[in-house]
Amino acid sequence: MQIPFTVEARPDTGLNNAKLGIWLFLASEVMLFGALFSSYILLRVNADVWPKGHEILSVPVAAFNTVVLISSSVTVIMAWASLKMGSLSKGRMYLLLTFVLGLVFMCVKAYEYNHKFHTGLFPSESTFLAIYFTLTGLHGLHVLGGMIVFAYFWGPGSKMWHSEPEHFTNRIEVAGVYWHFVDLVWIFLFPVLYLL
Amino acid sequence: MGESVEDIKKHVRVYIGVFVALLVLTGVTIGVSYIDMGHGVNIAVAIVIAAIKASLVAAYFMHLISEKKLIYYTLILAAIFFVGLMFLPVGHSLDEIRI
Amino acid sequence: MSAADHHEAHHQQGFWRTYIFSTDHKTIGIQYGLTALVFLFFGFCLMLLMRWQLAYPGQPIPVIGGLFSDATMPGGVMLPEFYNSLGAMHGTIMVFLGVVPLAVGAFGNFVVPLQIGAPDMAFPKLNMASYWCFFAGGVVMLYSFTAPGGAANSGWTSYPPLSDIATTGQTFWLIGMVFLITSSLLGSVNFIVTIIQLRAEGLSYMRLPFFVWAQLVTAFLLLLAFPPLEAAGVLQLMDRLAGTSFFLPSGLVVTGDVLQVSGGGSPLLWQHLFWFLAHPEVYVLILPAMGIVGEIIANNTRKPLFGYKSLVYAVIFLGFMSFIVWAHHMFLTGMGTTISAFFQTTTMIISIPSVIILTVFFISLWGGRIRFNTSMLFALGFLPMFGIGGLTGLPLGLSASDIPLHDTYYVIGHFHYVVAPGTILALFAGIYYWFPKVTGRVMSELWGKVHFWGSIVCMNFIFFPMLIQGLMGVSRRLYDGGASYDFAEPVIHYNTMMSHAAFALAVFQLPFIINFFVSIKKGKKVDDNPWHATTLEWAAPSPPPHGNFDAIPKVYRGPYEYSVPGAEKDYSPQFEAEA
Amino acid sequence: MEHFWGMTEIASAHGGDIDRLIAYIHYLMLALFVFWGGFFILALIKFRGSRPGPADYAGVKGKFSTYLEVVVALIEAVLLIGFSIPLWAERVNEFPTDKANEVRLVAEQFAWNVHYPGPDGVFGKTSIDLVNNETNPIGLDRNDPAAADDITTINQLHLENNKPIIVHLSSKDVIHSFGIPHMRIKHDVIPGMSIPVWFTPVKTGAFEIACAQLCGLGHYRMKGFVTVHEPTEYQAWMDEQAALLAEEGEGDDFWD
Ligand code: HEA
Ligand code: HEA
Ligand code: CUA
Ligand SMILES: [Cu+2]
Repeated sequence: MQIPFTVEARPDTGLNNAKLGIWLFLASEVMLFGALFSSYILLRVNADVWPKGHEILSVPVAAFNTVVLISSSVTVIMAWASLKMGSLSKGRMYLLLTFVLGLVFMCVKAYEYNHKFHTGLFPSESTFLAIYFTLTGLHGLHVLGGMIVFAYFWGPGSKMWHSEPEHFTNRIEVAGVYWHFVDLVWIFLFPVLYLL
Repeated sequence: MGESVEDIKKHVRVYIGVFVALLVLTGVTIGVSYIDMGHGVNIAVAIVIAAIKASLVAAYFMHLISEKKLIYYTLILAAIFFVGLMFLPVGHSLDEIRI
Repeated sequence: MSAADHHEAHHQQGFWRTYIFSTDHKTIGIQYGLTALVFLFFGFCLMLLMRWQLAYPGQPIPVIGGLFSDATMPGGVMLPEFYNSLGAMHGTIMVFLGVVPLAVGAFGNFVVPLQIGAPDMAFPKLNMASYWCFFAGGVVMLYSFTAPGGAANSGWTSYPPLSDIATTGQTFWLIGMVFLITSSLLGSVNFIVTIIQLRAEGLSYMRLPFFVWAQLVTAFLLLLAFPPLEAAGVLQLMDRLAGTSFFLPSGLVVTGDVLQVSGGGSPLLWQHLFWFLAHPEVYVLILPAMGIVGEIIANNTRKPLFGYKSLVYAVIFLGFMSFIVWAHHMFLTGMGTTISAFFQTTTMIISIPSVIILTVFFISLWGGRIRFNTSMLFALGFLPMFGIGGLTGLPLGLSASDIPLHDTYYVIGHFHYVVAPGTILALFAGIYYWFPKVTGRVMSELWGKVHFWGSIVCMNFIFFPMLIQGLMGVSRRLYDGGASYDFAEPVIHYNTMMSHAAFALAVFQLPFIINFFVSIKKGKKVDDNPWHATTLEWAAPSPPPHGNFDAIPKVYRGPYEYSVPGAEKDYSPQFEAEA
Repeated sequence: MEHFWGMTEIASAHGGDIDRLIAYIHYLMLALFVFWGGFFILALIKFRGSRPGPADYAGVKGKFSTYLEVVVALIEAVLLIGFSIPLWAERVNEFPTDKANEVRLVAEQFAWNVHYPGPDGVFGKTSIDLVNNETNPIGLDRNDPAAADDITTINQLHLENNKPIIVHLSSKDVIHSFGIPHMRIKHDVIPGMSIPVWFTPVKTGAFEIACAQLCGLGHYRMKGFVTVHEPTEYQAWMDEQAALLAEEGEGDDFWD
């Protein structure tokens, strides 16, 4: 038994299953982060005092992390493009690079958290810190998820290339779409938490 | 998408361009945040820049610009409910019973 | 797809892969179904305990009471804390572990791919993951009964600050919910993709059986409404575990001590996020039920549904509107005129598509040749019961009339009419209707009818008095059922009668349970299309094999072509070419 | 001022309006139920399977059901715009500030603390640091001059007949809901907020406050008592309380 349209696109929708699936998933992610952003707004509007992010957090570190994440978005799309052009080795190299950039991001994040904890800034300290840790923590989990996916496609998952190159390329594209979304969330988190 | 290698190479150049744009915009956000233009304006500027960056990512990296209608419909639906989500809690806290 | 052919090699799969970690939508559907029925039964038992306490406040429960620990029922007498746990868990289990998994997980999984002529769901592994997430969530919820202080006891709505300061059970509740939400998200992505992508040739959107439409809209509701609750759940977990105060305002004094938190949070934030999910959620409970009823009515009146198109548009509109009515649960939380006017208006608007749907069903009866078999009886029973439930939603939906009715038994009566004699009856109808597809055998008609009449009569004796008590102003979630209030005097005696009806209801479930299990082995064998139905699932063998159809069917016409003038049979299946 | 079937007697000025709205909706519900119920039963009998002849493929013709739906929508619109929205606006916008008595109600697990401003009409300051469950449940600061004459009771709300009352609702711990069925009044009491609610009692006698929101294990017994007095009696009660206060209090140090 074969499930139709796993690789090729269904003519009337122009999409394959995974493509539609990932976008639906992202629609639900929009609602998840949307709810958190709206909580942020509600809490902030009702708060008597609200610190400016850079009074508590380090903007340079976060700016560095922004660059890391944006770069990783480029590497993942390069991985897809390389596969499209038929080169598995280059594709895997870019996947590895993406993974490493994700790791760098997480390490920097860990450093930031650690620093906060050492200076006694815990989530329970204030609403600002509470929402900061919740949002970045949840975002971090998404990064972690992405890293696991890339590690898999770099390693055992890449065997698929030899039997079904097109399917494998699609998978990288889909994983990439997810990764860009994670990047996109960060693009909002950065100003909202660190700058405003 | 039956694109040729040439097409892909063209894409790659676009990606690099977007990358550079994103880096520049990141710099701009940070720079602008140190200029005090009034609280509201600062927020608005930062959100607008973030929205531009997000659109770039979505349009080019996520291939949204060449995506099928169905995906647009899904996203429009999510966007509508997202807007609802954004404004109504605030609406509520502004429309409290007062004497 | 030659490249993928080697995946196809039908290796013999072991017991574990076939029955436990199966990726076949039918097996997963059955797993969902059985698990959900067990939870439904469990939720039912919790309710029976509560009903005893309501009928005989403070009196020990005979026999069973002695089985409980002193932390819950010392000497067989229920403690108020335990009553609250039972209420919260009854609500949670019925909604999230009973009805949704049965309506969406079981019926959706089993029937939808068959009705659209697909070999399986679009993402079989995801489907399996979704079931196991659900299972894990269920286990966490059950395990929470053993937590110190018992299971969650802040209502199924878990309003903070009460839930923030509640016992450990609440943490389990939240973790369980995160699992259940994840399960629903995975499931809904899968359903939408399956319905959009895997429809058989010729099966255009306007030829989809109504049930599939209902499931599609339901899946969208789950997809977009659940994440806000997930967010809220995470925030509440943070409050409970990391000491934040998202939902705790400054300056709380709990039992005489100032609560040491940073404060600055908002209890209403939770309510907004919760109801943003939970209102669409109630339509998640009802839409699949309506889908089932639509199928069965068309089949047993032997004529097309009247106004199929208006039905479809009504369901889509209902789904859309259900996202912008949530604050009608919050009229009395300090809302000014503007916002309350908005939500009253949307609430009145959303009642219109429900009216349309019900009207369509009623009018569809006209001109039919109605077969009163068990599944049809349940489907017909659904109509007036949902009618009462829906109509009693109207006074709640206007903020002024909601003032005396809010949080009284009127609300309990309202929604039980929609979920219990409504949805539950429809789900029973579905079980009787699709049982032959799943097993190749039919259930006993006689015992089915006993089950039907017993259930519907008992349910009315339970729920109608609730409306009367509610009008009198009796609050919900009262450990003694309102016995300590003087104004409740005239209606309090109903409690005993309602509880007796609930116990009788339990007795009337026995024929069903026995019938169900006996028929699996001993039911009368029937052919592939025993009801002479038109939709695609009846083109597959019963039970359908791995891959569903012997040959992928093609679709030639709309879903309910019954009694077509000039046709030789009184049904023209979608999958049969023009004669 | 007829109360709707099945509801308690009405004891407030606006109760009649609420009941009228509830009655109208129920008539609409009843009409729909009877009409469709009749149709339903008729259809089941008329088109039972044992009757001769095939089913009718076309079914009902005509637009009757559409008209009916439009009528239902119109009636709902009338109820909404003509009744519910104005009634609600009256509740939340038209506070009779200058001619009303005022009282604070501070809910806690599981009691209603009542706080009258006393003869000066001004509520004394409260502070959570002063909260003492036995002696000063609402944390009233007796050093505040405005607080000196403030009267507090637990679970006993005394009201003056025919005089509007504004109740300021607040909570010390969790969400409660302040409901007096006879007064057709109910409102959630939300910690962190102070929400005003008003009504005019029009009937003397004893009524009950029922907590309507799950607030913990004692939710079921979180009952308060309302006594509506004629003005003279009310004044007498107030004086009595003031006397009690003077007797017990002996100045500020009592609260230290
Ligand atoms: C499946 C579940 C379901 C459904 C379908 C509905 C449907 C509706 N609900 Fe209900 N509701 C709940 C489940 C549901 N509800 C639950 C669980 C709660 C409580 C949650 C909690 O607090 O714990 C609740 C609470 C609730 C409230 C909050 C009450 C309060 O707390 O004060 C409100 C207020 O507006 C409301 C309104 C409505 C309305 C207007 C509809 C409308 O969609 C109904 C429209 C239907 C009709 C108008 C019927 C049409 C009838 C006919 C055409 C004639 C019929 C004739 C015959 C049958 C003969 N509901
Ligand atoms: C889908 C939702 C659902 C369903 C179906 C039910 C079904 C029932 N409920 Fe419940 N209920 C809620 C959702 C539901 N409830 C919610 C959300 C609350 C509010 C909780 C809160 O306050 O927080 C509530 C509260 C609630 C209360 C009020 C408690 C209080 O306020 O103090 C009462 C009181 O009588 C009650 C009774 C009943 C009864 C008698 C049924 C009956 O109709 C039960 C009928 C069920 C069946 C007939 C199922 C039988 C199934 C089987 C026997 C399975 C067979 C098994 C196999 C074949 C393996 N419910
Ligand atoms: Cu206070 Cu319930
Ligand atoms: Cu609702």
